[in-house]
Amino acid sequence: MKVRVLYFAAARDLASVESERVPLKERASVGDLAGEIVRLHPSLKALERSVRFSVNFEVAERDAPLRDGDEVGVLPPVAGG
Amino acid sequence: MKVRVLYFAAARDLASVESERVPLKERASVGDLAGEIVRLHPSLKALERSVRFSVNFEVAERDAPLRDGDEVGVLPPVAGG
Amino acid sequence: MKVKKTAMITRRPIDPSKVLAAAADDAAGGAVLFVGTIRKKSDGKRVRGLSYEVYREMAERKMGDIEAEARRRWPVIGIAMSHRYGELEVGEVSVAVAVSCEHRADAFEACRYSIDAIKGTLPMWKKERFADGTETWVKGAPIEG
Amino acid sequence: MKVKKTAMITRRPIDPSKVLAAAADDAAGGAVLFVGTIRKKSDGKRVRGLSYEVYREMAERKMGDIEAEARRRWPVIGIAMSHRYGELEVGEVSVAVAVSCEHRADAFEACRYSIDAIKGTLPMWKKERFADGTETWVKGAPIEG
Repeated sequence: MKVRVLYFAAARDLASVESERVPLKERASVGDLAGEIVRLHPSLKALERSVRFSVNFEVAERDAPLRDGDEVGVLPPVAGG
Repeated sequence: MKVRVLYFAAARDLASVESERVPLKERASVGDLAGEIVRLHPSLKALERSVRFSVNFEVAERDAPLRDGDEVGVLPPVAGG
Repeated sequence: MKVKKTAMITRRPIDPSKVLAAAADDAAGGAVLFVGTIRKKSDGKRVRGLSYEVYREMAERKMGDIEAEARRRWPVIGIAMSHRYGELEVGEVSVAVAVSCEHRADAFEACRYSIDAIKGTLPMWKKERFADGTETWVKGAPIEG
Repeated sequence: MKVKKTAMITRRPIDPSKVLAAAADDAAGGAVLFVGTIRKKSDGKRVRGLSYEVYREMAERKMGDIEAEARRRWPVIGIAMSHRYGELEVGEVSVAVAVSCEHRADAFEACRYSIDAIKGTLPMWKKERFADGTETWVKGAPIEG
């Protein structure tokens, strides 16, 4: 299966990509994707502990399952307002 | 001595006067004035317990002393905003 | 520097955005504005409008006291308030208070304090005029000293 | 009835008085507006401006969630919020939230809740551009789930 990954702010700067499709094994979790994107873009390691993920526009924990076609946001600490 | 008394809102309606000079004996207090205005305008008795007084633009208790020329406001319960 | 009149008792319509602008400052990260308007109903009766009466000189001094106390309690950068008197219709603004601070928690608290103090300590009275032609002084609370 | 768009992520300048108007209602006695502006200093360094980035589709949904939660917790009559993104200069408005309620205590609390939720749960990031030419992503907190 594949998920669509969007990188924001510092994560985008480090990955040098805005969005990409990432292939994953069946029944992969958010945590599995987290490992995979650091493998694809080693510089993301700097954000590994502070980043959170959204799955289809909702914040998801690392053990949340992913499905083919999901949209995953890679979200550094936020500072709106 | 004399003080200037200003009546507001329901107090003005009941006294049928906006302002007047009220003669008082020397060393009269706010409480003495309260008695005097009810004597002058008996209908003010209806507000006797809810009204408060200002002396020279500051809220004053009944035992506060008055001096010649003071400006006294007769203030029904307030409801601004 | 532009001089802004920051505390006003006025017979003219209040523009809340001007009150906000009077409190705004480049050094502030957040501003909180409270706007009070004439509601169309009171105790279930349809309101046509309100007449506000004020002891003007005392009210202006009280506004000065409120500003001073807000600045004493919170790190206020800008503060502005306007209260209208005279005849107001439903939907019109009767009072507006704006406070700006570096941090928003302070701005919320100082604005809340200020409008509470305006309601409790300003010598103002209002008479409701109902659609059925009757009118009555709004029952308030004894003015706070 | 005029249809008002009450939750917006926008690249255009925000007019706080329009946000306030979008939340206003004849049935409400009080409205509270929060306005966030770009400060001229951050940690003592002179700021020239900010670049805001947003995950727009998620942010719009989060705004909907915030409105729903505010309405669930307080008797909100009207609520409106706008957050800007793109390039902003010092003194410009980055965010505005307005809430109207019958009673002012509710309006203060619901507005405070909403701006806190905007800051904590909207996927937005800002990069400060300093007068000395440097720029840096503002250190934030992990987005709340």
